[in-house]
Amino acid sequence: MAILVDDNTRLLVQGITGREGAFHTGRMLESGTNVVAGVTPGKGGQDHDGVPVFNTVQEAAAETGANASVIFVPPPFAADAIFESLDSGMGTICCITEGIPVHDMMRVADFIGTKEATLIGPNCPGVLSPGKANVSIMPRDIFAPGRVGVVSRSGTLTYQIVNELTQRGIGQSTAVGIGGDPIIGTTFIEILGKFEEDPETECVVMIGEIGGNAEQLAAEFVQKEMQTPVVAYIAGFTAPEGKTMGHAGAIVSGGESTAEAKSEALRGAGIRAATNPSEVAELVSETLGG
Amino acid sequence: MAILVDDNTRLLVQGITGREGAFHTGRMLESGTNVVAGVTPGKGGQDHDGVPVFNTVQEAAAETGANASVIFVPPPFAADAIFESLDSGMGTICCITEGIPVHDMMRVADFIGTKEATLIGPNCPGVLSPGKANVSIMPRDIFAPGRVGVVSRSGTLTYQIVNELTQRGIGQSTAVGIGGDPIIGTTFIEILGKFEEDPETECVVMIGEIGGNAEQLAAEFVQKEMQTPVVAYIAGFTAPEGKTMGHAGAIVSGGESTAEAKSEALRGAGIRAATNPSEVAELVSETLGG
Amino acid sequence: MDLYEYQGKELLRSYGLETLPGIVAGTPEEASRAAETLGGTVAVKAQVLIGGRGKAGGIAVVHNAREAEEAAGRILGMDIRGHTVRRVYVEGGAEIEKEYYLSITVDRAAKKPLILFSTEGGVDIEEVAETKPEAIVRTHVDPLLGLLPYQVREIVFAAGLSGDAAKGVGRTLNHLYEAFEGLDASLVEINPLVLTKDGRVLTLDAKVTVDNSSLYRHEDIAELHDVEAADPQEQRAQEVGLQYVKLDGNVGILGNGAGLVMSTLDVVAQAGGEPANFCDVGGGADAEKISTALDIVTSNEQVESVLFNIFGGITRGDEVARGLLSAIERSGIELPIVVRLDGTNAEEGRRILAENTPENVHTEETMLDAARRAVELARGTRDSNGGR
Amino acid sequence: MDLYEYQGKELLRSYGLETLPGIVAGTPEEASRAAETLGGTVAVKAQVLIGGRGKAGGIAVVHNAREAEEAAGRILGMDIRGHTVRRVYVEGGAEIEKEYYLSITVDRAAKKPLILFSTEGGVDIEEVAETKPEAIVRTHVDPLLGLLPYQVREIVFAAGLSGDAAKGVGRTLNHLYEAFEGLDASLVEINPLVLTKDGRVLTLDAKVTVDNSSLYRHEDIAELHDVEAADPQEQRAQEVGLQYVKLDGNVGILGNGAGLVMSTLDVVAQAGGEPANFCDVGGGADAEKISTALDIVTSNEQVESVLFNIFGGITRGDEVARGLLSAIERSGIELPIVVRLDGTNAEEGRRILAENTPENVHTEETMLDAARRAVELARGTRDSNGGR
Repeated sequence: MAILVDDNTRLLVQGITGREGAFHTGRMLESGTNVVAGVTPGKGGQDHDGVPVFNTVQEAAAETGANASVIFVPPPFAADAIFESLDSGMGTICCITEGIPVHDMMRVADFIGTKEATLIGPNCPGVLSPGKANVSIMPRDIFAPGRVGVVSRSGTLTYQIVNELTQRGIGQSTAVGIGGDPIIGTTFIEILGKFEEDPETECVVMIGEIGGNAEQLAAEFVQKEMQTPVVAYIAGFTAPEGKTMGHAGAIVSGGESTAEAKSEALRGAGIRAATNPSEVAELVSETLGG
Repeated sequence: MAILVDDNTRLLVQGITGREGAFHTGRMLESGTNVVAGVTPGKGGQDHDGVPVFNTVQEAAAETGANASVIFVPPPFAADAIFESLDSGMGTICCITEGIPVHDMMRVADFIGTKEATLIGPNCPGVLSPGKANVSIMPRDIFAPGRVGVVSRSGTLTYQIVNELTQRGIGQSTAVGIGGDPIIGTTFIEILGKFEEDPETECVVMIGEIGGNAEQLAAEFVQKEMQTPVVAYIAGFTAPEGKTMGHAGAIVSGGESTAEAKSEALRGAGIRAATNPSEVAELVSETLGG
Repeated sequence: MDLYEYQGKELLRSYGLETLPGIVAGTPEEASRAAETLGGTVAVKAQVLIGGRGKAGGIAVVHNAREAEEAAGRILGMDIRGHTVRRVYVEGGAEIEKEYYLSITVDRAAKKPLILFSTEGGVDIEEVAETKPEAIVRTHVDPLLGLLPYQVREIVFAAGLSGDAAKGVGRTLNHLYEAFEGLDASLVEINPLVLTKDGRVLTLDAKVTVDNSSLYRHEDIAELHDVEAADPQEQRAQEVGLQYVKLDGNVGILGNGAGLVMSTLDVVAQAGGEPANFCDVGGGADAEKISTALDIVTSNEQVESVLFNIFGGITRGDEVARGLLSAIERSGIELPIVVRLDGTNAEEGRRILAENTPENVHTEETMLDAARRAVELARGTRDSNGGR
Repeated sequence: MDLYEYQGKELLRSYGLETLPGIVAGTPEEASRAAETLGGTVAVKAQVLIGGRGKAGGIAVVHNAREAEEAAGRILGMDIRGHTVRRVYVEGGAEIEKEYYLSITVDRAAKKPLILFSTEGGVDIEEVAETKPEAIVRTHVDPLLGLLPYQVREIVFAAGLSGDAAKGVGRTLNHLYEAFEGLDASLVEINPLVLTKDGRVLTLDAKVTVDNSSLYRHEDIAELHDVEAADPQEQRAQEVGLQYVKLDGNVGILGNGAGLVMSTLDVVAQAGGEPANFCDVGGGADAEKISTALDIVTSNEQVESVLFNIFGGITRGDEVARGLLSAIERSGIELPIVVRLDGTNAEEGRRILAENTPENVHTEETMLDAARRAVELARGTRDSNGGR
């Protein structure tokens, strides 16, 4: 097993003929992902890397039975693309697009609250279940199938940590990049809950950063609801207050959003928190070994 | 037992100091209904017939533990009043107000789809569970406690039929006036479903009229999902096409919305349909007797 | 509230929909001047609040001012399915490549706006729905989200449009949805929406119905209400807050509550009678209102008996009885009136009626008996009046 | 994107919020003229994109043009927490009865707009939140429904307002929510919102932050971007699409991905060093971009060593290595540079680096080792430079 995407995923790529969409579709196909359809309005009838292209998600879903989508369309059209995927019943929607207006995302988040679907992102690297499905822009070479779930707000930092895990011979069940924007479809808690229910996942790595209080809420959830051990890492201890550190969401705006406050909450909830990426792999190794 | 309102109902009246609200609050109190609070913005702190008045539903709910509301505010403010009740967690909301714009109600209906609450109306007489709670403008004298559920799109026609039932010694578990507007919070199906689950209700009377296809959908539901016998009556056989017959919702606009089409659907689903109000009581009597 | 084509088009234009230039005319001379102003081939179209004007000869395509004057002379004053033509709309011409159908209505079951689009335009859409349902694209709009770009694409692609047609129809869809919302419409219908040979997408006919309940926030539209178009009695009823609809029978009917009155009509029909009207007096026992209602119902010359069916709910039966007696006295009606009074305090009410009733007023205890009596009395009136 | 007070107020006025009359001035003379135009007592307020100007002496209340000129002369050019004052806002006076606090922000956890209102205005709201949390009314808005009338009533009644205050604050709330939505703001804050002795509710200070991601649909606001206000290097970084933030340490840091760079800063700090900056070069191994990034990082005179931490993800490690070498060569930097390259094709990348690296470039295999080395080298640079 795995979470969100696996052997049963029939993937649809929104924006398949764009530069990013085309490139990553190739990589997802190389990873053995079952990419069944692409959508680019006005390019219906073409095909891309052998994947049929449709004008609308509705049509693509009806023709191919797609059940998950990944979105590469530009920011002004991305919220609409999410609504389109929701309307056609996609169960997992990964929105890679960076730079979607926060007001657009508040509308999406409000609407999605009434639906069964899971939106990952936006501004995220996607979801990858090694050996099963790659619905992401993550480099599959650093992954290995295994029993550690990874959930992260950050891209390259995830690669860094996954790489350290793999180099130690520790494989992953699923890695989920939830994205660094202020408003994201799915936060730590929902993903932790899914890992908790996944019999294959024996340990979860949670990678947080400054900004917001998602890590605190996650700590509470781990303490109350989870049996599966969690190892955490928080980046941004040296970030100065009030400065944007790349991720729009990572603004230290209040006492709760500092790395110190987050680490404290994690430790208070009995979660092992590493002080650097290498230590994450060590702690996971210990956890699995013990 | 009963449905929607009963001995546990703690009722809040929105618009309690208005002409209609004040009058019917008195009547509901006389029926023994537990009216715990009233709301009229700007009149907080007063009391009405011994019922404390608050400025907001939020405050009223916090102070009195109200769990149901009935709305008498004028049409331009009624949709807002419904949202206010929803936001403060009212479980049953009866909107008596007539003349709410249909676009307002589409917004309400869209939003309420995501909530647990049940909205009855608007433009409806309300809900009455004889001997338990009267959350309505219906004349309680014609009701008697018993085992027949009544659900209707029409006001006085309901009184006519309830009266005939009571005169024959047949009491009612709950009578629900769902309202005659084009967009209503709750349609036949939801109420039929509640009656089906109510062990006290042994027979249901469904009173329909021309317009829309709610009766057809109800017929399908009765056939598929209900064990409890249903007796139906449809008004409007002599209504000419394209003319408004009082209820904004009762416009015969397509083949499905005629009384003939509705009766046919009911009979097709094996439901006994009376041809006049007196016959309803006769059929119920037969049903209960058999 | 239904709007005339020319009114609907003016409103839709303010939301960005494109139409042909047009001028309203109330006389043949005005029509002539309008045709001259517009130039070239023009259409002279009857303005009535009912469909089917084309078949009834209410539309003429003419080539100059003289012909326009002639056509207007013929069309003005025409009766189209009970509606008198008092204005024509003189509209410029266009070279038409293709006709579409487009509407937005309120879907009661889904509780959402429903868009219908078809490339089979300019014809009866209900016929298309029956014979070629796949030619109609149906799309529900979430009222809180509004019409989203992907939905416009779905409609346009599903209908197989491309190029100018796709762009123009897409733009029209967005504008029409804004109009539907902004006008609080219960229906906006464009049939046909046309693609011209030079690639424009134009609203050639427009039916706009605005939700009556919303008129308080659309004063400009409320002012468009055409009092002359309605039946004079229906108009009078509306003014005093009565719901009155004239029908073709001879039994006048009054009652309280739309459902009860509809049921009364049905019961009269079952008793072999023919209802002359629908009249809902609403709640309360206001003698004034009942009196006006009786006036309106009996002003219909076909009425031969009146059935007054009241279920006293909140209002007590005794009060209703007194109000009723006072109203009958005031209106001085001699036609037979059957009163059936039931509900709260009905016995007391019936006693009052029995003690004070004029000769032409009869009371019955049940709806069925009252209906039968009214039907009998209508026959009796006819018999005693001979061949009136 | 943060806006100056005067810009924010102008935008808020277009949404119906009421303010006092005011004029922007860039020189003492302009301030003098502004004070004369406005007449009476005026406030001369420093325009800076940071809070705390009052405590820093950036606001003066003066009684005539001469005093305004003097005050502006003092305030213009002032440094307020690293921001140079280049404009003042000269604003008319009002007799204040009461000060409130009002803001709308994006609540990340709730994923909804959050309104904060307090009758404890004109002071530090974070202090109020700590010492007197019950004095702040918090209300979430459903973004699809917008701010509803009942919510405005809830806020106004919960704050205990009545009369002019209730009406004025209610109106302000509605307008401010429209502004928050219409401007795609991530924050609109009025502190204080004041009730004047004559019963008006006025916006006395305004902080408006517009979501950068939405600027493509707000060209007018994007044009307000004050390039002069930013650090010149941060500005240059922004132009080429780099994320650069200057800090106070001596170890220059570059990396790909915000999370990885933040983590690198932390690891450097743990190794006893002090990061001189945050610099995210983003994806790809574009030599041009890396070269610019190196330029920017090393243009900071405090920098004594550079740590380049790359995790080759999609981009292969060998390509990154080549890009990096080319960039180092081009920028001709002599400071010690520690390169740590990992991820896809990292070994090949490290081999390329090892074969072609100039003397001042050192490679390390792990993040931790690289951080330690960079910290050591920074100390070494300082030692060899003596007391620079």
